[in-house]
Amino acid sequence: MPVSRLLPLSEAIDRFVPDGSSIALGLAQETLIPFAAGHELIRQKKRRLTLIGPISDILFDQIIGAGCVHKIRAAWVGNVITGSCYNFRRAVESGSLEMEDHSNLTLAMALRAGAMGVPFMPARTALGSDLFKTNTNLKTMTCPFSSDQLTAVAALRPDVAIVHLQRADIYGNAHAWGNLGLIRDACLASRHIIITAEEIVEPDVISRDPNRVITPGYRVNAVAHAPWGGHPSPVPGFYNRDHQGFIDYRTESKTQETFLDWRKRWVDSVHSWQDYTKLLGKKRMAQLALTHHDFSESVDYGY
Amino acid sequence: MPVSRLLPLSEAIDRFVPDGSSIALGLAQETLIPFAAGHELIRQKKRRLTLIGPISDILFDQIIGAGCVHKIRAAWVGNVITGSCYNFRRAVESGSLEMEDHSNLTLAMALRAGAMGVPFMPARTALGSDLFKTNTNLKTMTCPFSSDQLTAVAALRPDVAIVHLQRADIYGNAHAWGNLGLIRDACLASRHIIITAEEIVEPDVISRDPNRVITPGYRVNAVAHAPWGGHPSPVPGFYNRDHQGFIDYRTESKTQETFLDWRKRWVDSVHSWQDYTKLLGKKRMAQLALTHHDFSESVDYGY
Amino acid sequence: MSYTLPELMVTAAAREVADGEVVFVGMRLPLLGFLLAKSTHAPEAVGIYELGIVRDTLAPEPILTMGDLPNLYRARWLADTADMMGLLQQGQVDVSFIGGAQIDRFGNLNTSYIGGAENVTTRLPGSGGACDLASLAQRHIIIMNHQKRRFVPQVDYITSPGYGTGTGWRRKVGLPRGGPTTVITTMGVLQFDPQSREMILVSVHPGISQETVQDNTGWPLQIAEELTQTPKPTENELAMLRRFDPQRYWTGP
Amino acid sequence: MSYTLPELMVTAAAREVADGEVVFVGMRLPLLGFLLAKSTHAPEAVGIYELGIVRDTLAPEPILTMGDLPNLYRARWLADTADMMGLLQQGQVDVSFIGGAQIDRFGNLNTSYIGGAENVTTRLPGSGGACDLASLAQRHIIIMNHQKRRFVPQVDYITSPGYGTGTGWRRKVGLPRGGPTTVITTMGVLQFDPQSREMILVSVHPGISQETVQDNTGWPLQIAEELTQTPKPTENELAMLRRFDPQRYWTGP
Repeated sequence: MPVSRLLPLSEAIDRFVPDGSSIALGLAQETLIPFAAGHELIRQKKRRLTLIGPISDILFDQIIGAGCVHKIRAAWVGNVITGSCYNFRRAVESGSLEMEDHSNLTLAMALRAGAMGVPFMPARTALGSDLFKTNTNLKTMTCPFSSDQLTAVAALRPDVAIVHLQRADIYGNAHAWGNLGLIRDACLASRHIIITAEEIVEPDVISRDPNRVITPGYRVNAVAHAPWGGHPSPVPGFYNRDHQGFIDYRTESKTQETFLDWRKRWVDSVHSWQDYTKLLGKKRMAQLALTHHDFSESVDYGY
Repeated sequence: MPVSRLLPLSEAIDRFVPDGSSIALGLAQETLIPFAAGHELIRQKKRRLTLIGPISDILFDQIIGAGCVHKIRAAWVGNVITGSCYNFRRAVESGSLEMEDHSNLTLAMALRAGAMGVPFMPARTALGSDLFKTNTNLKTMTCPFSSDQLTAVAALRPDVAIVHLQRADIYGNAHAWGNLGLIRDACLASRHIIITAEEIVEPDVISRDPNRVITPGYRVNAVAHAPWGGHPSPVPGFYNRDHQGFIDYRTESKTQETFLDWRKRWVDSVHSWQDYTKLLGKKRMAQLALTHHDFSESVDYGY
Repeated sequence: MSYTLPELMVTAAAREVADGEVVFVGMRLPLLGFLLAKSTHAPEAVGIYELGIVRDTLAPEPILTMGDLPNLYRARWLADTADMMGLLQQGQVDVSFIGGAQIDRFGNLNTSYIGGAENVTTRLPGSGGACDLASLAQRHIIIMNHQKRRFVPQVDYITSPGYGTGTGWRRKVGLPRGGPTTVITTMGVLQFDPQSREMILVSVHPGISQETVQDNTGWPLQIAEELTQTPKPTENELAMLRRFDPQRYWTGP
Repeated sequence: MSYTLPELMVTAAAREVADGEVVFVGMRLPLLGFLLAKSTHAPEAVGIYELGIVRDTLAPEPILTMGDLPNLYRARWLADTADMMGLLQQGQVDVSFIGGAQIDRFGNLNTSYIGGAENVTTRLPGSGGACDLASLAQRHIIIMNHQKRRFVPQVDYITSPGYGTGTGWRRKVGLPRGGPTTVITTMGVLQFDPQSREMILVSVHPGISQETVQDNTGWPLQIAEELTQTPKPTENELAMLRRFDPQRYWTGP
């Protein structure tokens, strides 16, 4: 039998994310953002990280604000419903953060190239744009067949992908549903994988539906149980998006001082998912709970 | 509301597969092979077709034997459990069939390039092989970043993908499960899509599980109800592989005369799926039925 | 019925969608524009969302972001970003909407670096999917605040390509199709000269003069021969819109 | 316990898999070899199947093809061919098995055109995934009928690259890794000289002489200094194997 990969979140981050790591996270854009794991990076004072992801929706800003980040490879760093993010702005404008500018498509292709095991992927986007000026992993090239002008996107192979999803077994086999963004490609492309899951389930819950598996479990290094680990982003099947959380963060992160207060309250004082849900409070969790359920029809994998 | 795309199989093939079409089919290799649709191509005496697929497992041989095929773009054409296929051999050896030799990987990349809307995809396979001699859609190239030697695989955009799967609604929304092979990429890459389905179900059966959808229904041109439409290949959730069917076909196709007998019995005398199942017989269908069921756990897409 | 400026803009955006079109739907106002089109004159429009969603029905509840769970509920397809980008890159997207912080006369957009990448004064969030939509949709619509500091002769950084330096530029750099057709601003609606590819003011919003638009534009603005007034939202459009944004988060005064 | 030649070959193949390895499993005999390894000395081996299956447990019933439903039942992952090929192309596959119709001294395989593509006398099924496995696995094992017409100085067509023309060839053509390490035939087992990359007979099957092997090989065959006899299947191996192929479809006499 395979060995259990179930670890406390703190140990998973400690063991598989050394300083200097490149980390793919926030891969499904607005949904399934691994906030609990991101906050653990902050608590453990990780340094010189490279963060990789399409749009991030405030998680990158939080990790940048805590001083953990050396470089960003992303298409958009901000707060989807309020706009710019302040820690990110401060870091770029002061010159302390290296930036590799992608579009969503070039980042998707960079991870897909990594997933496919090829050194680059061609694309038709971004031609004529200035992304080429601030991203040396984009080059123009000529198609060997059609002589079309193309954008070559260099492969990305993150050291670790951190993925929050709905349910996993202790062996690293896991289900995600909803929009999947770059999750599947990033898992294939990355050297290590850490999964945080709303639920740890019996192995047969996963193995009775292998099409819903996100990546083969033998490639997963750690599984951590993290209920509400995606909050304030939405997790299909578990809770709705906490819009107020994103709106509040705009004010909370406006200055370095207010950000420190936010960090004390939401990160430093939290030592477990139980702490986090206590802080969140039953009332707020109830407000975010699903009120309209909609269950998938079963399918038969028998023989 | 969208309009129904439900058509009798004969009308679907008549309307969306003109002579000279390039057709992707048999995309999941051993499973979910669209035999019913392939037989309809034969009955309608289609001509000058190009068949595209990874390994085909006797269906290509049947369509070749009926004189419908001008060109094959495939990695392997044969009978998985018996070896070579005779109509294919006769056609290639007599020079009447054009062949574009792929590997499974190069064919997957050709369709993925079509799906992604790029004119080619790089790969690391086949270097030094003679596939380059018999496939002008492969070229060696140098990586613009690493200067690695690579195989450039030209994009394939079939005129039509024909896919057999488990359940569809009348609007073209459909679920498939099991190994998916090149089905998803081929559907994205193809200009038209014909789906044959074991079951036509209420739309909500599909829409309650959008992750299991194979391609967006608005891109599907026709849906035909075809119970046992994958026989003798296996269809997860419906029936096991009819090994005897593949073993018998070896003898049945050994000469042009025996093939004609096979064709009369299994294709020309059949005018509906009801005819086919009658020919198959209740006993044989019972032998192929699933005896061990294994149902997936439901997931919640509520809000 | 009184209306707000964002409501006028969203309504103008919605009218750019023809029935049955495939729309690549962006965040914020474009999200509302698509919902409004869908619920009025374009019921058969199909929405593609970059995070991996295809849907052709309205979400059952108001949504603020494309990832809100009601937008996933009974979607036609939930899949990978790469799948959505494939449809876009193939040319299967008819129209898309993007916003911008800085625009020039040829419709190039900057949402990355004010001051340019070398001497950045303000770092903006970046492209997201905007560069891709501007590169690869059959056409794209831009939604902007109309201010002189935003309407500049030349953008500091091209995040999302418009017509570059004018006629023939897109073809020259290798873009396979597309380009901006309409810019909907807080003051009016602009289109592009089919020859020169330069922006032309075609309508002003009620209460806004041609001169005010010029005063807020950083170059001598071309004006259409028959300058019109942007049509006001109808009561039906407003009613729909307020259903989608009941708390007036995006379309409040 | 008596055994058949295919049983001996499958057993030899199975022994090439080390515990915990990732195996890209081909059709026919390789399928049985993997199952046998898994059920004896390599219980933690992981199987990847090109049609879109990853599984690390035995199928609950005998299977004849990798697409048989018991092979899908409780798989670890059911996905796309491109996903499996990605793992292979990245170099994440330790070992693979392929068959061949024609082989040369450097382990190049032809499963496409006897007579060559220009003057084809016999058209064979083609590559399938074999070319990819031979190109991209860390190492691959070949299973062959040992006949003079099959063991030729130079193959008519390279479907699946071995060592090409010898030392340094794979690197020169750009293959990132790999190469054949073992050829299991109906007569013996061959490996490759680490310097010249030419095939060397390392063991003969019980009852087969070195001379018989040479007579059935189309070039002067190199022989290992310590030529051994291929180990017979153990009772346990045979018992397992017959569970996987109860009707002796693949391993009958």
